[in-house]
Amino acid sequence: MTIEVSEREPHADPVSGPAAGQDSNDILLSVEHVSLAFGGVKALTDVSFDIRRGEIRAIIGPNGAGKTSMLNVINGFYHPQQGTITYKGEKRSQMKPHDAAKQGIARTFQNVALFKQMSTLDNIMTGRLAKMPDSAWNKIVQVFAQSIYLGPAKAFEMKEREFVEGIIDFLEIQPIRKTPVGRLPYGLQKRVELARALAAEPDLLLLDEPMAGMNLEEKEDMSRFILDVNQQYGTTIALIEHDMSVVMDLSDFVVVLDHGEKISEGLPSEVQSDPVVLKAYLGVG
Amino acid sequence: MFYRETGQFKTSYAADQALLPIAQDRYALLATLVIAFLVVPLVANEYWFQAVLIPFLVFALAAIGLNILTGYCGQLSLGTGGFMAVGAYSAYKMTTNLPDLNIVFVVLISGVITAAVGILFGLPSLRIKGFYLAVATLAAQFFLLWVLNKFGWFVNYSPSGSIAIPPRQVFDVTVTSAHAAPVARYLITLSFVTVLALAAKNLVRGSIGRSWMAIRDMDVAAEIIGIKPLQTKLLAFAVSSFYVGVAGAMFLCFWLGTAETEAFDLLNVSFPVLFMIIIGGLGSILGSFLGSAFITLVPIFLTNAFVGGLGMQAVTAKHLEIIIFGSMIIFFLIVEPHGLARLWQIMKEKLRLWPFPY
Amino acid sequence: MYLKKFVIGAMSAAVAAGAIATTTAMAAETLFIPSMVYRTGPYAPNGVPFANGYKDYFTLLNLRDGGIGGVMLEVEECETGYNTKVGVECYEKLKGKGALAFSPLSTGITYQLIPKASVDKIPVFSMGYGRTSAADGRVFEYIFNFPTTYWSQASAVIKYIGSKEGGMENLKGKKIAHIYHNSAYGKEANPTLEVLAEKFGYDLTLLAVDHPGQEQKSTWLQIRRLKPDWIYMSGWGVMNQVAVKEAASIGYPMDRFVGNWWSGTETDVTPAGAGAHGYTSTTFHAPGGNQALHDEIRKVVYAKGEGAGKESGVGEVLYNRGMLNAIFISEAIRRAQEHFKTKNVTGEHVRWGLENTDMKQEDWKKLGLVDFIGDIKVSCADHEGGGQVRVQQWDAEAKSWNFVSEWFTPMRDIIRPMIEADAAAYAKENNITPRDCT
Amino acid sequence: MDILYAVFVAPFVDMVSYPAFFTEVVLGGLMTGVMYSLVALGFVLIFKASGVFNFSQGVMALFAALTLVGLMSGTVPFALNEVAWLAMPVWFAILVTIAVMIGLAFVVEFAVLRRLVNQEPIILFMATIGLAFVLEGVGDLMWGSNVKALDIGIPTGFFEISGVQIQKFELFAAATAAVLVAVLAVFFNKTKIGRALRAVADDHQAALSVGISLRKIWIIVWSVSGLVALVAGIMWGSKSGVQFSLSLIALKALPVLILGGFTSVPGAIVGGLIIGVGEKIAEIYWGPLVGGAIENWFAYMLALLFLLFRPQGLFGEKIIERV
Repeated sequence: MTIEVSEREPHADPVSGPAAGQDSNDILLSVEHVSLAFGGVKALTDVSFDIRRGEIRAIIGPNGAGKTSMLNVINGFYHPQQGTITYKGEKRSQMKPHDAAKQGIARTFQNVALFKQMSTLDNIMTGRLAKMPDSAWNKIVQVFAQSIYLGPAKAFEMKEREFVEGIIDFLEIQPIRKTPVGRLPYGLQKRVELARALAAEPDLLLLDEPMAGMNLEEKEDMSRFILDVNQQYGTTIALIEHDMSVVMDLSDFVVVLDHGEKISEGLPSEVQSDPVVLKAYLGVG
Repeated sequence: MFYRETGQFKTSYAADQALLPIAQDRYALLATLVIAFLVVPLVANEYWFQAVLIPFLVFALAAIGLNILTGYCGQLSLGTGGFMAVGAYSAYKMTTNLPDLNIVFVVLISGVITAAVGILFGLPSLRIKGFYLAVATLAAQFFLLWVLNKFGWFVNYSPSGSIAIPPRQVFDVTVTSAHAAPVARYLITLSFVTVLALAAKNLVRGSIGRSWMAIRDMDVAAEIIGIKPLQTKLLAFAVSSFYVGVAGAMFLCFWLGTAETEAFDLLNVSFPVLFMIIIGGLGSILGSFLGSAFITLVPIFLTNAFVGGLGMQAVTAKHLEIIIFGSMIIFFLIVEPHGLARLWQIMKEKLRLWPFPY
Repeated sequence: MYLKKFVIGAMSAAVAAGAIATTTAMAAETLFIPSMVYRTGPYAPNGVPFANGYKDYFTLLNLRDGGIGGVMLEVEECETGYNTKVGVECYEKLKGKGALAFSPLSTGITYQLIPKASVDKIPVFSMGYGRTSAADGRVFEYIFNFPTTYWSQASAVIKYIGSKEGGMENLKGKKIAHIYHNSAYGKEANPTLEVLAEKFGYDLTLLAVDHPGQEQKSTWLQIRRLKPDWIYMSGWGVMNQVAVKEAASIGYPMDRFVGNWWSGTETDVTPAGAGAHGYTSTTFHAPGGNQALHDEIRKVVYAKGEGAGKESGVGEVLYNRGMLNAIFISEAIRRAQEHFKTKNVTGEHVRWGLENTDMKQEDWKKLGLVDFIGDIKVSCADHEGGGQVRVQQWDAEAKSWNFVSEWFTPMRDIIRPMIEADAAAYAKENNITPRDCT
Repeated sequence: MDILYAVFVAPFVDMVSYPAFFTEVVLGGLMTGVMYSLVALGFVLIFKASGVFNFSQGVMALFAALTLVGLMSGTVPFALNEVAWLAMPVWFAILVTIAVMIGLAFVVEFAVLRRLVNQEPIILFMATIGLAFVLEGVGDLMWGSNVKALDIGIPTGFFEISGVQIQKFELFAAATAAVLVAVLAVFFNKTKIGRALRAVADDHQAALSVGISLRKIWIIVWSVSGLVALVAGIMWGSKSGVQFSLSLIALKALPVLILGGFTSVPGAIVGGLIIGVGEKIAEIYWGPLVGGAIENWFAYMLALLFLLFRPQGLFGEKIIERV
């Protein structure tokens, strides 16, 4: 359950930095005074920021800063004790992850969460499930249609397959179509996971350390894909990343978390020179 | 050498998505069906129909049902016996109270009724997982059997509490009860199983099947990418129970003809069917058949080999049979934990390369 | 990989071997008698002695008088483990070898065979078990359950209790509990007991015990509170042993605890030791192994080492029952041979033989059995044969069962209408037209 | 209306108006619960230490009891004829049986577990079922399938305290269970091996990294649960005689397991007591309304009810989901 702690207009909020004054339909998602705790442990304290349509937003911070928790709050996996999330102009109180997905929030995970026993193709196809109507009645109809297969079900399947093939080409993973993802190297798994997220045609794409454990050229590839996604599909992206250089190249705007609190935000260049940030990162980045 | 896909180029996604992408497999399936429908009826005798083939088919269908729930959706269930009983008793009530309803519909409706019951007992699966769920499904097993055994209405108040299916016809051919020719009962069972098995195969490779497998492989991730967990699980329970229910109805109508609740108890049905899908292969329709073959036929063959073949004492044979059967289960699990279906796959992959392994 | 190859090989070998074995040729010029037994599984303790008695008697006939009417007997055992499915498999297998008569030895299997019997023209002889209403020979032409049935037995038990209470009129107001195995078999007696309760005014309590019946605490707590004057039990397997033990441990008077004829064997009372002393049960044949026939079996069969079990087992309650079962079948065969003037009789002939069973004490005496069982007369309409029921009591010191009552004739006047009603219902449901027996 | 009364009022009226009987029901339930716990313990030990749901536990109990009786009566394995001078005194027979169970643990580890390391739990579960078949067959062949009376001198009979009947046998059973649990507690908390076992239970990787051999652990834990199986076998065996059906007591332990949690020894005890009392009260006060014999499924329904509120069982470790 959520308690309203702020009656103020989000963009009148001084802490939203440059975002302030932007007209509100330019803002895709705004996080207001979110606090999250597990038992006694505080994961997030009074964090607020906006994500504007079409930008690439980086969330950075040392380990245990609460970055992943932030993403989990955004896509409804964790429910904050305080604060609100406003997505596409509507305030959201409780929300189930699958509803978030239905409303166009897709994500990848810090440690890959693919469906190990399924093939690459099937994994990406599951991404399409978010787009399907899931009323109980529709499901029952589907059961009959799909068990007969021929006819509408087949046509539909083919349509989906074509769309997914588009993504497969885009991410250059044609050769591993039929391979069970369990057998793929880590880097490729990350890519498949991205593909699965893209299959949902998201408005907001949350990437949790998309380049963790990758070598240089894999990182370059991944960076390219992220930029392409952002430019070609105009998808808004919020990503968590440790590698500062990557962050500097990719992101339009950066939020810095430390010990669950927002210590700074701004353009990459500004953040880089912010003494608070340097202090937090002392010896880290 | 003979089993190659080289030269078979897929020109459309449809071809690539087909039931059996490789030509040889299609021919193999076709051949199997031809043999099953045309050759077997000519050569098999009553013993083979009644003691080997029909039970094999009935349990194969039940195994498919459980495999949908456990193998594809990852929900472990030990309630199979209870659900089969529901199917059988529904069929009995319908045939005796609505004599004009065609047996084919009786069997299918029995499945639908069972599906409804299945949904009901699937509800706990939202919160309960793994072995806890498995043992929870035992509640269904015991409760259902108790109800069917306790209330006379289900057995039309026969004092003995056991049910007997009256003779019924399809196209003027008697297919139920002892009055039906074994071959007739075999053929109708085979038809049901063939159609429903194909349907199941289609279902599990479509979007619904994928949503099930997603839940199985990682339910948390599945929910985050937009799959409703409860709805998906309940759907699996419903479809699975439908298959199990139909199997139960066929168990009564086309195989044994009479039954009482003991016939469906834990050790007679629920466990064996679970063995079938594990030995045969979780998440494989073919595996359900292989598993059913293993569990229903191996004991029979062992006994016959010992008693008929080696002229052993019936009792000693039985003991040895139990021991060997148990060892075989362990042995197969060690050799290939993913079941006979995987073993079969490996053989096929070998065949593709044969005779030039590299 | 070799391992896997080996597995495939082994499996196909097993299948092949089995396949060959399953299609073994039919028996030669012998009388083929199938023997469905369960020497394994939860009920093996009961199955083994029965099977031995059954086998030994036929062995005796072969060794002593070269079979029946000069034709040797071939007895083949098939292990059912008391499992219905396996039983059906056995039936199909043995049927193919020209079986003359089946004794399924299990309620479940009997119910399986009832519809098949008339189709395959092989009589099913469920001696004192199976479907009670099969006693109506007009509907169940091929099914026989003489010498007597569960319903008759229940009525006989009420008679026995009446006699102990000093007259049926004294039953009024008496508390009788029926503890039954919660299955088709266990429930059989309930309708009879209810009908009789109305007639004689005792109040009846029905207590079901679920299979397997290892844990009966609540049942016996209920007994503790109810304090019934008499307990009647239709138990089976481990349920009996536990019940006897529990009764003993709560100090219930054992001589007022009456088991039915599947709850009155050495096995059932052994675990309770001295506690079981005085426990009674019904039976339709005498206990003990000191009849002339038993000596014959020891002399002819066991002396030659042809015995099916241990010699000490000869004369156990269930051994005698198996032996009796074999006697009825062999006598039916003999009768059929004489009537149809052929040595190699068929199932239909044997059916006639069974239906014309009419054995008085002198006939039994010829077989070497004195005061072993009441007179039996089966007829076209009556497949129950009007057998009588007697009560035996366990003597824990002597470790033996002994008769403690006279033969009771069941209340046919009450039972028969019930039987005919149920048979008629069955006939209607399976559109059978009862044959005319007049 | 009458129905509502019969269901919601009458039973309670009954309970208070016959307190002596009610006490007897509760006591009876507790005692039965103890008997269930004895079986459940074996499951818990193995599951806790190796994550294996050992379905053969029931058959192990049967096998142990068979061996014990066989040794006591001096039966020659497989030949099945009794030789007087082979008959062992109780205490010695028990020792030998324990040795046999430990031997079994070695065999199981060597023939099964070692070859199925880090397989899916369900595969291991299946393997134990295979094992159950083998043990069942071997047991029958070795010792014969007739019912054997088992009497190791456990007191029988009863005494009454103000109209409440108390069975000596059950008191003995309760005492045994208490001792067993105490011993296990000491074993797990005080001994080096015990601590090692707990370490494994908590975190396999960690345990391995500090150099605890998984195989050794398995052998030990299977031996211990073999011992527990023996105790359960003796208790149930003296109730019903030693026979095949003994193996079915496993089914009685399952609801106890889910209720108490697969991983908790106290859970097995408390769960057993709850199930025992619950099913007895239900059977006696509500059973008659629907014709009785409800306790079998009631036990599972009761467990299911608990699960809906605590999916990991009463004492099981909390399940935390994260991505």
